[in-house]
Amino acid sequence: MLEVNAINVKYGKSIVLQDVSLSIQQGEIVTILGPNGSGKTTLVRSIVGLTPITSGEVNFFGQKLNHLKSHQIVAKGIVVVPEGRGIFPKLSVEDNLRTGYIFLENDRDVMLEKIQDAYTRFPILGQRRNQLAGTLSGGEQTMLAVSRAMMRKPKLLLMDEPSLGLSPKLVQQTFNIIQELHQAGTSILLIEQNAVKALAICDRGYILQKGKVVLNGPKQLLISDERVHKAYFAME
Amino acid sequence: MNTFFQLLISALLVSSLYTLVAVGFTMYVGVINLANFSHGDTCVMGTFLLMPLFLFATKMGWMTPLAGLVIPALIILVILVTGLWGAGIYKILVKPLLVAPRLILLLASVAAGQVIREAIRVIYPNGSNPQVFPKLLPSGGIELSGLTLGYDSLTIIFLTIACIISLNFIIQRTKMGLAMRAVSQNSDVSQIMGINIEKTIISVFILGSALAGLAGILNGTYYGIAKFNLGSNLGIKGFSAAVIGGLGDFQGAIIGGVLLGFIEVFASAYIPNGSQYQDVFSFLAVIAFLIFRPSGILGEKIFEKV
Amino acid sequence: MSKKLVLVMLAILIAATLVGCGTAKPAEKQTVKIGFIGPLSGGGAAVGIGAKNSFQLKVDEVLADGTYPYNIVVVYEDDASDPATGVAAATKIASDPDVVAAATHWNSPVGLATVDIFHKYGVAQVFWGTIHRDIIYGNDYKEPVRVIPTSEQSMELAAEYAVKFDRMEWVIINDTTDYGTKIRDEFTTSLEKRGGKVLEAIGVTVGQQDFSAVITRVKELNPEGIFYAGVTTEAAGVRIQSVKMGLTDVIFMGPPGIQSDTFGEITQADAEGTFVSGTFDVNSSEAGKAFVAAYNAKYTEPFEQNGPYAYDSAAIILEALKAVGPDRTKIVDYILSHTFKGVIGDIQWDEYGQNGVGGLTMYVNQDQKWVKFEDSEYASGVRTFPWVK
Amino acid sequence: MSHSNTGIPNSNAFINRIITPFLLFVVVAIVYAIVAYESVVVTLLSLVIGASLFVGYSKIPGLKEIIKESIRKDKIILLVTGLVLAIAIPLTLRSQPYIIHILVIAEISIILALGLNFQVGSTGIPNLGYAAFYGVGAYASALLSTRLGISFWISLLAAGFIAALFGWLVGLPTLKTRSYHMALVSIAFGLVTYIMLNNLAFTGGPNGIKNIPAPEIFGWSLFSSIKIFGNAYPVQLNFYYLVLFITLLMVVVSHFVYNSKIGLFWNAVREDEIAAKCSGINASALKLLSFSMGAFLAGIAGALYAHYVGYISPENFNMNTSLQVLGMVIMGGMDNIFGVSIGAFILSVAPEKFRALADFRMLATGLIILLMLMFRPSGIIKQQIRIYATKYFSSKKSSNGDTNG
Amino acid sequence: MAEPLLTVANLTMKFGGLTAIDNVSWTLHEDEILGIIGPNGAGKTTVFNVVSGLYTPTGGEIRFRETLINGLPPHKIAKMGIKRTFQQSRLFDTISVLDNVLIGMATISKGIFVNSLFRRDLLSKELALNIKDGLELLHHFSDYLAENLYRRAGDLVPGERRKLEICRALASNPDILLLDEPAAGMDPNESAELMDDILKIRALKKGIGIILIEHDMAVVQKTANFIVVLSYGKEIARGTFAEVSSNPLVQEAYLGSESEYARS
Repeated sequence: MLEVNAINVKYGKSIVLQDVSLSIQQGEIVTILGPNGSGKTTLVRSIVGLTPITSGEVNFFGQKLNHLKSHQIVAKGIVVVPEGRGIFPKLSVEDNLRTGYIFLENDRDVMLEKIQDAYTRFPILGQRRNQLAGTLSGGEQTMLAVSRAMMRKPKLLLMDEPSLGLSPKLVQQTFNIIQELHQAGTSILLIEQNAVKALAICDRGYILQKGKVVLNGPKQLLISDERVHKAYFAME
Repeated sequence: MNTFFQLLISALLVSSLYTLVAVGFTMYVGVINLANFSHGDTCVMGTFLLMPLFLFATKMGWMTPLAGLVIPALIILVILVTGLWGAGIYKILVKPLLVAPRLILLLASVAAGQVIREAIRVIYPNGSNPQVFPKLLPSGGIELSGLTLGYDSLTIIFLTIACIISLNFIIQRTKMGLAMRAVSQNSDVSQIMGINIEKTIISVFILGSALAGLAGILNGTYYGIAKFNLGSNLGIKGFSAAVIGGLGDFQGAIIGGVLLGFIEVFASAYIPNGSQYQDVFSFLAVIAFLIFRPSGILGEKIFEKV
Repeated sequence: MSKKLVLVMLAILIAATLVGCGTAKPAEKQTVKIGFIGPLSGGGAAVGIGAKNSFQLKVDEVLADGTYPYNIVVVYEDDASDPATGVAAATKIASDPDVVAAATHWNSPVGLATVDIFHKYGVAQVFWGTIHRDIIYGNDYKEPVRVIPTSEQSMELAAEYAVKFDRMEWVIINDTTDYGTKIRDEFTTSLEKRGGKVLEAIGVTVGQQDFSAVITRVKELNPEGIFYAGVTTEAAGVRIQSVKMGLTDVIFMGPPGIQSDTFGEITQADAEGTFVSGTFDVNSSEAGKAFVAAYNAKYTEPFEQNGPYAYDSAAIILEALKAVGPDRTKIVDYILSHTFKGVIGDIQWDEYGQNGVGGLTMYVNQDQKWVKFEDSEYASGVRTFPWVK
Repeated sequence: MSHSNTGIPNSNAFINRIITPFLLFVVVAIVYAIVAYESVVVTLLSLVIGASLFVGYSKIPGLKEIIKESIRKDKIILLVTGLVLAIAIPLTLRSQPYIIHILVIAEISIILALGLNFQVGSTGIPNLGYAAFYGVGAYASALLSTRLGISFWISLLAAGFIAALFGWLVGLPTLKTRSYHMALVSIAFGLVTYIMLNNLAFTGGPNGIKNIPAPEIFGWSLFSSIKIFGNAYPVQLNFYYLVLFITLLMVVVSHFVYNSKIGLFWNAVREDEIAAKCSGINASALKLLSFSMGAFLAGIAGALYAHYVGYISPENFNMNTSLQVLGMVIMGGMDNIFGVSIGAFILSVAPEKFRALADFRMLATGLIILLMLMFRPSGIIKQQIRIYATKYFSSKKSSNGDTNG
Repeated sequence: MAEPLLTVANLTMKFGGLTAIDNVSWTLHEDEILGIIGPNGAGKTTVFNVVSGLYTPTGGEIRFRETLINGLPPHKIAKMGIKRTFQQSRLFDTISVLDNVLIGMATISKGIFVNSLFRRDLLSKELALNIKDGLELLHHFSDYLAENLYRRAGDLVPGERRKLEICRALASNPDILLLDEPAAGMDPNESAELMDDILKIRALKKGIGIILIEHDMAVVQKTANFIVVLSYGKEIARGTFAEVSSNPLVQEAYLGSESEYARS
């Protein structure tokens, strides 16, 4: 469904992404692993049009996304959970959830229903619906970010380091949610540093290093690869 | 006691005008972090747009039978025009300079203010002279135990409150308002949520400038006089109010505007020989705020990000 | 390297000669320049342009029959009411050897700044608009003379009327410009000389819009009269707001600075019965009426208060030039030692060069127009003052 | 020095030889034509020629490098001839004191703009109330010499130091503020100073101070004109040379400061205050120094203006003045001493040249600044990379033969 | 053992209600490289911000040799000999490579102002010396930088930026160097180069103590003598790399539970 063809991205004179290609099929969880600064976040940003692409193409269901504005791209059904969760700290929890829906569709009843769904899934959010989102704890913020992303049934969910800065318990919870979403039929592109977790749930993966895809393949291949092992599991 | 209430009303009036200006200022800072120093001159543009339109309407003889309809229509027309002007300023001046250092943009807005001001003076017949602003509101008022409440004052205060309430409604309850609030907090994430950021910024400019236009009209109505160079003072005061309230914070701007109005009126009334130092008081208040509470009344203390 | 230096020098020499060729101007005997400086841009432009037109009107009238012995070119320069710009303009005019005399300035700070320059070049400087005493009395120069009466004379008249109406306790509201403070001081002096009393002088700033605090203070003082020392915009604001706040039983008076029809237009009904100790009433003489007719036939902009003075300034300069020829010193001496007939009456200088007559007139506002008090329906008893209880 | 030409390739020798004289010729001709001719046509024509040359300079590939190179080579010749011209040209303008007056004002503006450049350009402090420093200097000097009879030379220095002290005081509260807040504080200070000058009794209120004495050199007043070969030269010329001397001094001082560590550290504070602090730079002290240095120059400029014109009033030092000086800095190119001087020159001559536009003058000035900001925000001459003389590298590279240090 | 260079005792840093560093203690000795690791958000960078004086700690003390440096302004701490780099490199972008290094030598001697006007010979001597040292330093780390002295720092590629930042920090011969994730965004080759560089620093500057915040375990493993692991502002383990990496608490916090990977 999503195809990224040999994109290049430059900031000023420095090259951030170099000939990056990847694809996701319907119903897959694909993970992109890479150390800090390897260009993962830039990749997400270029897919949704926040960072201009110097060359190459991004296609979604065969449609070219390159010259569309971000809001037009997400309207096609790509939903993003941005890095650092990206909730609006000075909006209430409920307003945060609204932002997930209202700018794409305009059906009040559906929205209310979806908000209710979110509260059912995470009752804590329901309790804090009128609180400013900035006052939530890290885990609650993740719940909020995920719920916000789910406000509209995404065709493709892009998650940029959802486990960042969370306690192990919360990380586990987050990955459970991801799996749940996947089982509900959502295609997911998961960008992670936490290789163990990500590889545990993904179907396929790409390894990004210094703006280049250095390795890609099904999860078993990645897990058994020496380089991956060395880079991510050096602790053992 | 009587004089106190009289001063209170004046303070409310001055506050109303400052608030209307400050709200626009603060909204610009909120969405694109721009202190638009031409904002005060946009107010004066509103003033100077209404006058010829009013004369024209009078000449055409629309005023006598339909004043109650024509005047609001004219006001709305002017507000629309200044609103569009705001959109134009964004498109032509602000947007191309968004990539440049903020100082450049700041100076550009200062220069734009000067251009508006001088253009008004040059284009408007006899523009250097004080102009008679037409009486839009009925004169007279309610007498309350020796205290006169002019209809015009009441209308201005009422209109301001109405504007603030409806603006608050727009910002808090509507989709556009949600978009504005979201963009002011995180423009990247806003885009990802499907917000058309350009449209949102333009609507902020339209809203802010429309309010400025209204402020200009109300200013003219209340004082009965219009002069081309009132804008620089109005702009600086509006900005000061926005800073006192906490730049970027909508409710802060209201509090800041009210506070500044009250400081001005009461300081010059109760401090001996205060009137000629009126501006000194308000600026000292602003400086004090900036030193002791730089984030304003409502702004939170921000830890410097490293 | 020395070669290069030579080349460079050569280049400059060529540049200088090329450019320098044009600088020599053949002087034409018949043509004489006279100067005019006033605020042609900025906040005071309306007055400046009115004065400029009046000045040009007189020049045109004098030259019209072709008998005037010189060709006259008027050099108009803008001072923008700004001393720095005024100094440049004055330097430009005074240092031009073809200029024999000039009529200058509306704003006192500009006049104070340029009076030395004209003195340095020995050029006669006829003031058509500034009121500051020191411009004439603060130096022993012969060059500056002033057609317009000083504010002292004007305030004497104001104080006379205050006594006449038996209003002895006044509050002055003044703006903090040179004009406002000067008028404040002089009205105080004149009033106190006649046994009156200034309860308090309250300063306001130009551009201020809200006067409620000031008016509240005035109410506390409970004066018999308010004197506004400043110009139209703020005066109108003070008047409107004081009526609004119920201060209706006091007399309201101002200096020539508010003698503009705009005052009546802005304050409308509130203007009724207010006074201005104003400038010459052009309509009081045949010559004056002729001036008004001629001016209005030619220009659309109003000539404002200072038009007649600028008109007479032109007359003085042209008469002196005709009498003694284009010689700066002689013109200065001639002007100072003669009496001139102008629309404002017979202009006579005191020993410093200040005109003694200027047709000072007290005006009252009647139906939003300034009307000479003697001719008004108030004087004839048809109307009673709104401030009389 | 004599064999410095040995390295130039033959093909470029000719161009290299004539390019500096040619450039100088063009620039001098244009500037002279603009300044000395009182004709809108000449002014506009020269402006158009100048602008198109400038565009050509920046657009034609390679030209920039050639010119830059030859300017660098002939720096000393250019400086010497520039100085000779600055001294000689006004002598040809004997009959036009007005033009000399404009030049004096232009010189004073250069000092002013250099001071603001320290703050806005080098240190990145947005100061929109700079005229306050100018005013404080002018008033200080004027009051000292009229009330206390202190000689010009002492009051000139005193004006600089009083303004610097004032700058330091204004700087203190702005240390804690940033960007817009800093801009607002500076506006507020500028306006408060203006109001105080207007309302206080000892400053002469709105009427200002008059009869400020002219400077005297060994008992000879600069208000008296010089006679050479029976030709009387206008008094403006005396001031021209006095101010020229002080301006050059200030340019040199600015140059030294800019090229010392102080200038470098100012840049560091401008670029990233936190990184600067963590590099061991006392950012607060440097900002205060920048405020004081800028104010010092403004104070000197103010004193010169006061004693030149002989009369000052608060109107000379209002918000408009602040914006005008800021315009000079932006137009010339921030953080570039040469550029800022050019900007100051242009923006102080231009309004006089646009006298013909009368009422549209302010509008035109505003438009020019606006267009400049939109199309060339870096100014006429961009901020340059500091280049250090080769002698500093001598110990490292000796193979290239540039060991003439 | 010699006296410690830097002693951090019971350090606590609270922002409003949030505790970013919670009662952390450790010491750094001469010639030692201390690694601070931990998951994102563990408070590592905050430690640097407190040590370098950007934040005043809310509790505990920091001693440089014998001197208490709590709450001293950053420039004073830097001058005492504690220099740092930043996670997101903070170079002075519009000025040249060489100037960045010269700023790193930041010393304003008394009387510089007077000297800059009247004793320029003194300054030029100093400058010559500084440039010589700066060049040498640049050559040690990157020939590219040494050959492009007049390039704007903003135009450099990230790798060179990081090197320049290290050079800037080293320019004044600090006693302590704080490196905040120097390997971020580097590929294995570059990280390897970086490890060499870090070791080079130690060889070059006798007695220097280095504190290293790093995610790249290879770098930490190879360079750090001693490691402190932070999680949620608290220290959860300390010791050599081997000791730390075998600590189950660390694995839990850092990698998530190991069992899961085995299971899949």
